[in-house]
Amino acid sequence: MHVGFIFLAVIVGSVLFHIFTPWYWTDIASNWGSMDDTITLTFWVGGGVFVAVCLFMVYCIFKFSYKEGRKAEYKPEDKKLERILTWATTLGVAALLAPGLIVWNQYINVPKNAIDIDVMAWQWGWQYRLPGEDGKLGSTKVENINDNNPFGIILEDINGKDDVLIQSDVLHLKNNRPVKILLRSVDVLHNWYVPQFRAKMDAVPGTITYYWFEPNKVGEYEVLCAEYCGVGHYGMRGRVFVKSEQDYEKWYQEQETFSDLVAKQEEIEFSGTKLVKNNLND
Amino acid sequence: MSEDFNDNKTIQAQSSETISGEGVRGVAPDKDYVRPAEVADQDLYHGHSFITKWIFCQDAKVIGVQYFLLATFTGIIGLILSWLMRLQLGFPGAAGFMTAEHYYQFVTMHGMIMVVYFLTALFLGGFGNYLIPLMVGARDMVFPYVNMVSFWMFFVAVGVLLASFFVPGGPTGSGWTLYPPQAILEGTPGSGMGIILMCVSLILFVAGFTMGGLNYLITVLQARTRGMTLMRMPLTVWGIFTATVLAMLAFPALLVSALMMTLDKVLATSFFMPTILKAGEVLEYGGGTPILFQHLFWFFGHPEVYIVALPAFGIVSDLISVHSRKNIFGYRMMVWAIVIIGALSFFVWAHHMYVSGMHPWFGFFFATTTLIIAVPTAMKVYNWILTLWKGNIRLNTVMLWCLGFIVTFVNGGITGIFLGNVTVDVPLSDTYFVVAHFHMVMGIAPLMVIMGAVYHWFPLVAGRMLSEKLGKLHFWITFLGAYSIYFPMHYLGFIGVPRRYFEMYNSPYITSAVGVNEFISMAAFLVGAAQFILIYNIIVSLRMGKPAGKNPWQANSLEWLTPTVPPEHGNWGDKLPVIHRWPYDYSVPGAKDDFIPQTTPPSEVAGTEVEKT
Amino acid sequence: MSEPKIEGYKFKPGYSGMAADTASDQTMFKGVHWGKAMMWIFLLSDTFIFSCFLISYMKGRGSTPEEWPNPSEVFALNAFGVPVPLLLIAIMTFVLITSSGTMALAVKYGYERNRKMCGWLILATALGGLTFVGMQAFEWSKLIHEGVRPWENPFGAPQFGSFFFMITGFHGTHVSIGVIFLFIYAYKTFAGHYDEGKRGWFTSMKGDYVEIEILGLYWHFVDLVWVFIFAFFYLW
Amino acid sequence: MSEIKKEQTTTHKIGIYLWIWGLLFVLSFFSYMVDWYQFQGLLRWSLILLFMFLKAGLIMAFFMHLFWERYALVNVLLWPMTAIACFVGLMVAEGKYTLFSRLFYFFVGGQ
Repeated sequence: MHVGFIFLAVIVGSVLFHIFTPWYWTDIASNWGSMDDTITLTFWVGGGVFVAVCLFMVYCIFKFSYKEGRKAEYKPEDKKLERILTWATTLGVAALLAPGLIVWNQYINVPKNAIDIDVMAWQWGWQYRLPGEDGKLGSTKVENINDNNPFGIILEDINGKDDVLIQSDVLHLKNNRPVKILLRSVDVLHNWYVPQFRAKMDAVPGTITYYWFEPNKVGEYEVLCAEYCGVGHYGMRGRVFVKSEQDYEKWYQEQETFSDLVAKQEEIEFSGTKLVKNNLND
Repeated sequence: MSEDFNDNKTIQAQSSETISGEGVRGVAPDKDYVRPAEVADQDLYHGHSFITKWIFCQDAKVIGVQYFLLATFTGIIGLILSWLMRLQLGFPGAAGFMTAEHYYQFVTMHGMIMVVYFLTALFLGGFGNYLIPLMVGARDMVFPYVNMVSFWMFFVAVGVLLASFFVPGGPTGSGWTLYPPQAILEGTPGSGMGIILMCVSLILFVAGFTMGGLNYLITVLQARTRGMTLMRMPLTVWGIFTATVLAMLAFPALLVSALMMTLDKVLATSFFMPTILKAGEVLEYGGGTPILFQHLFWFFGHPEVYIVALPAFGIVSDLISVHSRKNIFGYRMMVWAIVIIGALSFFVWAHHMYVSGMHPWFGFFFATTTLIIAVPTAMKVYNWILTLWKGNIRLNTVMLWCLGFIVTFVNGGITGIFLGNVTVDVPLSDTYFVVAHFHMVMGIAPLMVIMGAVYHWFPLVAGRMLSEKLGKLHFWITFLGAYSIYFPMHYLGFIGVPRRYFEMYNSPYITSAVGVNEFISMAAFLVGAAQFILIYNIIVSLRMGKPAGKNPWQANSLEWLTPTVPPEHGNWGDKLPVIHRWPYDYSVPGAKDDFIPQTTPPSEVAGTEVEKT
Repeated sequence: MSEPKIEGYKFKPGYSGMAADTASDQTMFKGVHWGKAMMWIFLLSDTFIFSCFLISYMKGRGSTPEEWPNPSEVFALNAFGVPVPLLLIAIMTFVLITSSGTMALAVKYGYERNRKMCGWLILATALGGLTFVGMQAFEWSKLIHEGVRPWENPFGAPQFGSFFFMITGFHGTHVSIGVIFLFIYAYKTFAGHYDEGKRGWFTSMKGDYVEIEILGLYWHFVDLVWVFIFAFFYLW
Repeated sequence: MSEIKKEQTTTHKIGIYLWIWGLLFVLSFFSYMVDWYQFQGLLRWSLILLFMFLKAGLIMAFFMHLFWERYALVNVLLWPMTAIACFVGLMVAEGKYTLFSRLFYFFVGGQ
């Protein structure tokens, strides 16, 4: 008998743990509430099935444990019961699948007004690039990356001239404005993941991947790398500030564009050569 | 040499040669009639020396035990690695030698060992070899020599795998998925010799396994005894058989991806390697696609999950049936479910890759196929618990493991629905939710079955019973411990704790999980230690266990009906058994005992109301 | 081969026959030798290996933005001063098909227990295979001479060389293994091992002409794979 | 080793092998001609695939005796090919998608 009670305790314990757990989702800060909803739905249906199946099992333990001389029922099949169970399961599964597919459709179709953000990952860090006035990002090439051109922007591309470069792992986002995260990696797989935004996607070297979300809560969030990328994986963090429109614009204006960078570097180079020349003259 | 063979044994006597099954006019058709044998009896090579009898042995039963022991040995290494990992996660810095490199190497080797070298080898190589010939009524596997080579290939593969611990740079630390590019680039531990040896070891394993797999398949398809139809095979055989089919068709993808990765590493080809900038320099690679590797790997990887799960399904069905003295409910549906799950497993692989940056539309396809698999799987669960219903359940150690399996499997199966459904997967993938899910469903649940199977079949292999007392202790510590490891772990995933973090406590919202991690680690140490109870139990029982005698569980299936226990080489003495019924005739109304072995002809149990044969 | 006679078993044709065979006891493939069934399943597994290679090639080629070399130019051969596209490949194809034909006949004569004829045909097959391997070696050395390497090539996408060497190399390995076995089997045939049922060296299984059919299956499979490689690698 | 009890003596007439042999030569010649005349586009693809499957089919059906085997064996061998077909189909789509995103983002600069 104690066997049944222990199993019962395990099931009741699981349910209680779920109800009283202090460890649960972080507060959502993006438009993907629908993801949480699908999870909740799956929890109700799945959790219900788990509890029902296990309770049935416990009942069987109590009711049908071994008695000398008692004979078990002999019933190889029950077509009707099996059919009912199959259809009920199919229905339940379809009910879980349908919302999933609908939300996925939203996930892969980016709204028109989304701001493109180039998230560049390497072992082990992040940096970001925002489009300039023209709203377009310039195209890039891994081979072009060097100290003077940290993003590998193709120089001939006019779209790239006014791109805003953020050479740090801190990104600022405008509240209530969708962003399309364009993920780029220069070495191995990475994944730009902010738990509060729910969404994620791998950055794959050799191609560009994307996803989108709309931050809707002002605040500071931590970026985690969610795809194993070597020994430094666990330390590959970043930060995101979601700001109101005013604050965001203020920050945005302060940032350096690609042409600024190029100009500055030319200046340094120029003065550098001058310096060398002066030294030679001495 | 000729006395080594039982040459040209005459075709066995027929149970009734005169009256055909068709029935002659005026004479009642003989219900006991079974068609004569199609093929001559197998002639076997009997070893005489110690070496041919116990080391390079061609007896499938010995090979099965060899597989079992070697797989258990590697499994213990995997267990120790998991202890070290949990030590770091629960109590960071407690082990001074633990660097991030070591941690990732341990994670990788733990995963690879447990999935491939422990579970796959144990279920198919161990249980498959031992049970298939016995359960289908064959004298041995059809190609005993090839079967022997299979084990020794596995032995070499394990050797190469373990050798990678001792090469410069250590074993690979790229995660058991071995994703390129990082698997072969600096910045990942063991990206030199480690990864090469890993690939070589996998290739050897696949080659060796193919040899064994061919044996299992042909034995089931072509070497069954008289009267043994496919629909009279125990579900254990069905599970192992289908899993072997999957292995034969899925391992090629692993072989190809391992080979291509080795070439990428050794010859600097660019199958999986795009242009890469490392430490300010562009490497010599260019133009490859890392996602191709992921597709190949998971085309193997997903069937691999079922390679582990299906034998467990099959074995647990038999154990539940025997120990609740009741036929398995819905046998036909169980068989079809196994076959359908096996077939579908080739169409779902990319549900491991929803957030990998593959073609976005694939999400629709793979979510749908994945959730379709949930239906036959759920049917199996229903049938297990319906088998308990109105049974006469012996709550012995074997049954406890089965009940533990049901709880953990249902739990893990349902979290599988979370992860298979594409949208739900997005926030949860690459977090501890995934870790908890797959450990529950393909770690703990199959392990429960393995333990149950050990307690169930030990009397057959050794001729002595295992201690029930120790068995129950072992079960409760393992079950409650393992459940309390993995159940709370799901909630770490909800918080958003990513997998494969060496250390994670400086994030503000993760700090709340420190307590959970300590608790999980403590439980992990306890559960790991509890496994040594089994080893102790086996060693003691081998010498001092209660003699089992023939058929201690009153089971129907053929493996208990050999003339000698433990069965000898050739299994069946002079005469192969003849099968008259399915293996689940328990508690048949009108029968004297509550079980009717498969070899009992209908005339001996006249007056019973047998529904299915 | 058409239905063997099995005592007490009635063969049915077509799909009802399939259902009956599957539902019957003892064997599912009625009258099929264990070794032959094993070879078939092995070839099925091998098909998946080659499929994975070809799929990888397809995906790799399909997703490289660099220009893929034109195979009919790369594999052209100068005959009498005129570059003929795919000349060597065409000859290799014909050689392999020829050897496949001789193998098929060898199997036929094997079943007719025509030891001499069978042996000579196996030998002819082996020589065909050897020629094929030789020509492949020639092709490899020609390409290597022109600067094609697994990691680069002068004509365009580096993956061209990688896939070429890997896939033809893997196929060539299959052919070479086949040739070795063909020579062994030719010897065993001439020595009469299959007529007298002599036991094998390692497996200690009794010899039987069915082994020639099993080897034949393997050899035809190698030919079959070449058909696909020819279509996808050289003609694409 | 299991020997089939009844000796199989039924073999096929030599004519059928020679016929298939000849056909294989002809088909190989045809597929070579596809390249020789440099057909392009859909025509090239359909011809290549047609000749390829015809040749593969003939080898399997007659040289490997599948035509004479019972359906149980034939079906066991052919059904797994659906998994391959699915894999091929999806990888064609994936290859195109990868190429598209590479061209789109790296060359066109369409962001």
